[in-house]
Amino acid sequence: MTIKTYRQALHDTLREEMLRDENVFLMGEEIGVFEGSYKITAGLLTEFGDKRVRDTPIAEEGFTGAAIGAAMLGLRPVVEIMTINFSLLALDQIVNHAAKIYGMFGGQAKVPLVIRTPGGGGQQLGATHSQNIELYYAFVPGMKVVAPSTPADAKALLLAAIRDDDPVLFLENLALYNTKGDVPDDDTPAEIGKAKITREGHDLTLIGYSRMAYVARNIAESLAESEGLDIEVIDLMSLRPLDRATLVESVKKTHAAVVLEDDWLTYGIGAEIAATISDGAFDYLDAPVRRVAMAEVPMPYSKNLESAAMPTNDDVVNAIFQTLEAVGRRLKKVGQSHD
Amino acid sequence: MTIKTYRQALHDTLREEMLRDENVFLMGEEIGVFEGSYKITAGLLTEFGDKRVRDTPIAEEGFTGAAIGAAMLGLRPVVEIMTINFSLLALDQIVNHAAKIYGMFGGQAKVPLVIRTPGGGGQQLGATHSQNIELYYAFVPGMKVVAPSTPADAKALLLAAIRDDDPVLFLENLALYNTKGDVPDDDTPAEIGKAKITREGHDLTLIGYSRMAYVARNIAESLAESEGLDIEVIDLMSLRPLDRATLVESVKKTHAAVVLEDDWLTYGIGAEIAATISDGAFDYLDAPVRRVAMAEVPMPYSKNLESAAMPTNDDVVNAIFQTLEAVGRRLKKVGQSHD
Amino acid sequence: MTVDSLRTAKPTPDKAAVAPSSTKAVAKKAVAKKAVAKKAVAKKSPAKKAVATSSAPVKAGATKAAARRTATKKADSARLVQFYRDMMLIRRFEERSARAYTEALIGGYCHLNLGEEATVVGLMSALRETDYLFTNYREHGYALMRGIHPNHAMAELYGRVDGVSKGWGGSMHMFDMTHRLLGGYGIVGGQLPLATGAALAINYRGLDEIVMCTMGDGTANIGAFHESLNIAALWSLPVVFVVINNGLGMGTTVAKASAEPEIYKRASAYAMASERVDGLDPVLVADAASRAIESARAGKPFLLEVVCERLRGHSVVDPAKYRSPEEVALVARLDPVPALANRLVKEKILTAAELRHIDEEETARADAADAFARASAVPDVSTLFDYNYATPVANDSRRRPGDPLFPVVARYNVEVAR
Amino acid sequence: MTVDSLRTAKPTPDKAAVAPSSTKAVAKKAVAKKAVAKKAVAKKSPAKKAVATSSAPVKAGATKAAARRTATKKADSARLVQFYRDMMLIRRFEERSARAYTEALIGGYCHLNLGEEATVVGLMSALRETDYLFTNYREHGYALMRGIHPNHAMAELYGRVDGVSKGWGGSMHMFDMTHRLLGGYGIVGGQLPLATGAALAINYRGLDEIVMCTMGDGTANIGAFHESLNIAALWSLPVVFVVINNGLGMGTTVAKASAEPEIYKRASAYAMASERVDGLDPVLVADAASRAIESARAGKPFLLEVVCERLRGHSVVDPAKYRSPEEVALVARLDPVPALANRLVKEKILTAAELRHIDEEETARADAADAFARASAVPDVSTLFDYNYATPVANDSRRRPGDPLFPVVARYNVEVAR
Ligand SMILES: Cc1ncc(C[n+]2csc(CCOP(=O)(O)OP(=O)(O)O)c2C)c(N)n1
Ligand SMILES: Cc1ncc(C[n+]2csc(CCOP(=O)(O)OP(=O)(O)O)c2C)c(N)n1
Ligand SMILES: [Mg+2]
Ligand SMILES: [Mg+2]
Repeated sequence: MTIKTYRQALHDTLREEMLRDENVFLMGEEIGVFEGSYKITAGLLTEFGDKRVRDTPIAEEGFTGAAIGAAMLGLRPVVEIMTINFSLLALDQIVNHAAKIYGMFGGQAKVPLVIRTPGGGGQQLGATHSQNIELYYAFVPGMKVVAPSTPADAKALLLAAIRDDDPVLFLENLALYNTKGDVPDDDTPAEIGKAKITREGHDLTLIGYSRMAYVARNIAESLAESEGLDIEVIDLMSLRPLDRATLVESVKKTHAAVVLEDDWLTYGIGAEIAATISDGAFDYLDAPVRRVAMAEVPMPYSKNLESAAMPTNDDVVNAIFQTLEAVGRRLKKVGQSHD
Repeated sequence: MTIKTYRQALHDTLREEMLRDENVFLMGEEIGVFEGSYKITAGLLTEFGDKRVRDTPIAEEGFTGAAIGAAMLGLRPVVEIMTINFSLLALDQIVNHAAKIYGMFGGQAKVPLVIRTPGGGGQQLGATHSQNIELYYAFVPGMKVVAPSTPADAKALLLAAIRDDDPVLFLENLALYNTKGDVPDDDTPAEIGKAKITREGHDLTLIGYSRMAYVARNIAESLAESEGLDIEVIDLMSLRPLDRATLVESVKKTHAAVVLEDDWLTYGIGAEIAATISDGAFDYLDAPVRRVAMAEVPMPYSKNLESAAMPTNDDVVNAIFQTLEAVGRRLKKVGQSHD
Repeated sequence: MTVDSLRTAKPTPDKAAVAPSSTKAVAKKAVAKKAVAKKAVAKKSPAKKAVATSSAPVKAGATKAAARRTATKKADSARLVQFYRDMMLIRRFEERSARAYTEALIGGYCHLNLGEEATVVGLMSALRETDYLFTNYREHGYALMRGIHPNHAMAELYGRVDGVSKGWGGSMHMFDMTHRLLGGYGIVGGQLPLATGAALAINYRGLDEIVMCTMGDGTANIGAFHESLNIAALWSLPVVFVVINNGLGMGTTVAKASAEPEIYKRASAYAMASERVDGLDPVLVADAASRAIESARAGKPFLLEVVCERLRGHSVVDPAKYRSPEEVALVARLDPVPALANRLVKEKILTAAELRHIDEEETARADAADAFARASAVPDVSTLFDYNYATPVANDSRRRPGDPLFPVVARYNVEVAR
Repeated sequence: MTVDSLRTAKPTPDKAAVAPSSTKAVAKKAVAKKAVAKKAVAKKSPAKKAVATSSAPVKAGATKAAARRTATKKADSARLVQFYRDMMLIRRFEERSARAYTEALIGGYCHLNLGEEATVVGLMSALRETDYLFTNYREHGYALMRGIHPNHAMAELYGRVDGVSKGWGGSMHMFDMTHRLLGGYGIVGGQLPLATGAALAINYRGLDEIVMCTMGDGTANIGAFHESLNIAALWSLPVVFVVINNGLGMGTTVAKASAEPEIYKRASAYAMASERVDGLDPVLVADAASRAIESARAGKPFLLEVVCERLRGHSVVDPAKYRSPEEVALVARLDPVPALANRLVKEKILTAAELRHIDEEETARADAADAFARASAVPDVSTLFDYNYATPVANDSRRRPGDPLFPVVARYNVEVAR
């Protein structure tokens, strides 16, 4: 175990995989000379040279498609798309090509491709640079979509993604890059398609992925301390495939659920989570599944408007309290009367 | 009232709007000389000339973006994207530009744009030409997304879309083009953002949009006849904004719901419908909201595999029966015993 | 559209002069008019100049030269015969597909190579077995020429398990790793970035292979064209981009789609070599393709434009009403298959009877393909989820549309009063 | 990267010769090395030749000519002074923004025009008030030159209600319909199709306006560039595409991104006229822009490449470590602002004191803008949903992140035992 940032865990894993397998190489805008917009690839050009660390022109469709083609011939490209917003320009190549090639040709060609890209928001980047559109990938058969929230998971899921023979969208998050945690030294990949219970509890199931899984853990811990609440936290880890069983089993125990997401509420990732729980745990759920998500506006630049559009910790805590109240589990420490 | 096909209703409405307002013009691939891939624009080039009916190069991003730019200066372009599959290539222009411009610039420029495009499936067009990805637009603040299922609604919603000052994705459907129905002669636009109860009933709420709203009506009628069932049918009409109230009010009355969709189940449009009903009608719902949707595979070409991947009428009927049984409303005419 | 404008963006006079004898008069007429309408500059292409040296005649003793000429002539004749046989196969295969479509044995979209046979056989003859091909939805002939058995190509059209793509791809998506046909793509321009990437993989591994990537004229206006050619040139990738200019993208002429209608000239935006060739003559096509491939193999990607004709509608269901009767007649006269037949007879390489024999053989192959395909099984519904993922993972969805997500629980056992 | 390679894709020697005196020696040296490294062909641009005639001296009687020369000289001097004043405003405004960023008054990304002032003022001086501008995220200077008050530009950077985009856009998204600045776009290449469409609207209405669309060198490699230029040329739209070639897209050089590093040459792929000009001299830029605009106004879209320098990092937070100290020093010596100051003094148009005075005035305007912006209100949270739709509709979402979709119902009134 070593304590590392999420950024460092990504960097080190890329490096180790490049050392392990010379079919692994990196492509993307500004990943070499500039060392990456968010410095994940710092130093790798110097170490591996420009064949293994390839700076590309600004041409998301072209270079992502090129990575797909290279993968069809057995290389294992790891593409960086600077932020997920720009991936819209490569969407046809990803959805209509990477995700289709294996099935459409009857299983004759594999596409062992990883696309790393950060989502984000909350940094005053404005409407076109503050979107969380992982939904666009999670929706598509043929894709795998993973979204780690800790440095350790970043490593384990990146190992799994690189060694997997299918196209994997690997979702990072601007706000997580500097977060720290223990990272195992051995290289055991995570199992794609599995959610993780990161905190066991009985009072309510709190669900998130990427940044919101991090937020969920922190809030659960602090409510345990301040309110004596016993919240179960699930980190989805994998958006496609989606681990429905883990969600449903948890809610069968807790009888209540709150879903946190950094994307827009209507049709967002949380809709499927809520629908899944409402179906699979129908007879166990004591209150509607509550969703906490972005306001549905093009993200404004102005700080106070941006803050108003993004879920805050208070929003999450309120949603938890309201849900608990709705199911009749009044908070012991909370003084107010609700009858 | 005149009986027309869905195709003819679209054609006539385009023509009438072009006659009414000379700022309205058409752009797209093969809409002029070729008369449209699906012949919606047949004859319009001859009537209006190539300034008003503009054939474009194969450049979805370029011509869709050009339509957005023209709309910013006050024209009212109606773009045809040959099928919704190709719209992926224009997605950045639609999501990051059309949908953002009004908000991102503080309300200074409107984008009165209509993008007409058919979804489909079931015609052996293979994996890249059989997708229903209206979700990609319905998810985006700033967009409006409408999806008529009858010739009359096609007219009323197209009128509304063309006269609206925001970008509207107007979803058509290959399988509906030849369907017929009464179309009012006057030009009263529909109200965008409103769902429509197309059949009143008490036993169960059956929900669909586009082709699946058509399927829903037919099945409800035939079950009324064959089984004496009294099913309420909701045609969503508008995917964004979504009319949650109509859905919830209906289910408060029927206590059961089945959602039909031609897209993939996981994260599909139906997820939000199910989540919404499970939330808003929580205390009224007697069984989980059932979803009937495409199998989650890249659509195979082979007819029998394609059929196996697409929802059939039998699938819908079974889902309805199973849901009714789950809530204890056994079918009077159905002989089997279920205890 | 008039006959005049039809071949505006077509080969320069010197190229057209070698057109098959039976169509010469027409071709010449069309070309002459064209030459007036538009200054022909194709022959100034630097790439062509560079290539000229490599095809310069070898100087040697007179007798040796004569012997060599005889040998060359024999080889040339054999080559022409093979081209004819191949073109005939494509012709009969495509006609058979068109018929099968009307019999509802084929579904979806179905785009044929009718009229483009000389282009197809010329291009494919220049590839090594180890080279790769990426192409679009109009690929039946390419599949056959890559060595895929007509039976397996037809079975794919019929959506059967013996199809090259096991019935999953259909007309637009033939694929065969063994024969290095890497698809068959239905999204206009979609194959370009992929082909560029395959060339990158070859370059990465230091192999001697190349990638050929074909596309239509209409495809030269889409963003992926620009991004792919730039990347290929920038990184010196072993790829030949081929624009099959059949004058139309569905119903849209080149002049109405491309601000520079001489598409090969677009290569200059990437400092890439390029050339335009008459696609009605398989020999010219094959030679031009060889030059382009040689260039790519040396790390210099190439843009080759092949000018040919689409004999029928865009797809089998398109009646092509947007074409004038004159245009349809002209195109019919330009048909490369009878043209080559006439040439073979005129040059006394084959007799009429031999031609007929070839036709019968290839027709028989197309018919056999039909029989084979009809007999082949449709994929079993149980295989619907067989290609979800190459690496299986937990919680993959295998739900049929009618299946509930979770087992349905009957909650009450009462009959509801309505 | 060496100094040699730095200006490889830069103006030809004759252009560089008119560079400001203080930097001449350096520029010459760089240019000489460059000329060896790469054959300079820019001056052969047909567009430039065509333009030469229009700027030919007028023949007339000697005294009249002399008077005219004096008048011209006065006008030229006034123009230079105005350019200087404008460049000074941009310079001081950008320095003020950079400072404000470190004070956390500005958030998000912030890209400055430092080093590109001559380009900005030259281009903008050539537009009519009724012409439109579409540009990218590096647009502060453009906004000022379009006539937007520095106060409102700065207020936008600070995210305040008095910002040109009411605080919704920020640094990357300035917009003002009145001054016909149609944005400010953050997606590389996103503005190109839009600008093309605006030109289509002008054409549709038969108006005499044109659209200018600026972009960076790195942007010339994205698909939208190709699609937009093709459409504009095909439809003869009144639009000038301007590539601001500052040698870098973030940290990537032109040579590493563009297979044809002389970007203006790409216009030939669309049979479009084009030209390259030295962006360190506002007069050359203005004249070239005028020629390009004239062409566009006549229905011939134009591609203009302006070669300049980015004085700092890509954005205010980029330390630009990928630049060598030599390169940084060279770029500093090429700074167009002191260069123009020197020229004004040398040509005796302004005294050092007058220069200082201008500087003080423009610094004061930048400071005033800061004061104004600080004083401006932040948008009220209640306005969050004000720009959801231009046409209000039923069921529009106005939910804050913490709001439930439906009223929360307390279902039980018991305390749960745990
Ligand atoms: C991105 C995209 N847009 C539109 C289409 C519909 N489409 C299919 S083929 C075609 C015309 C292509 O013309 P060309 O490139 O000249 O090839 P050809 O069919 O003539 O061989 C079009 C517009 C598509 N498949 N993909
Ligand atoms: C589609 C897209 N890809 C990547 C980016 C990230 N990005 C922002 S600016 C930039 C470099 C642009 O370079 P250039 O066009 O030369 O303009 P400059 O910044 O030099 O003015 C990049 C890659 C983006 N904003 N949009
Ligand atoms: Mg074509
Ligand atoms: Mg630049």
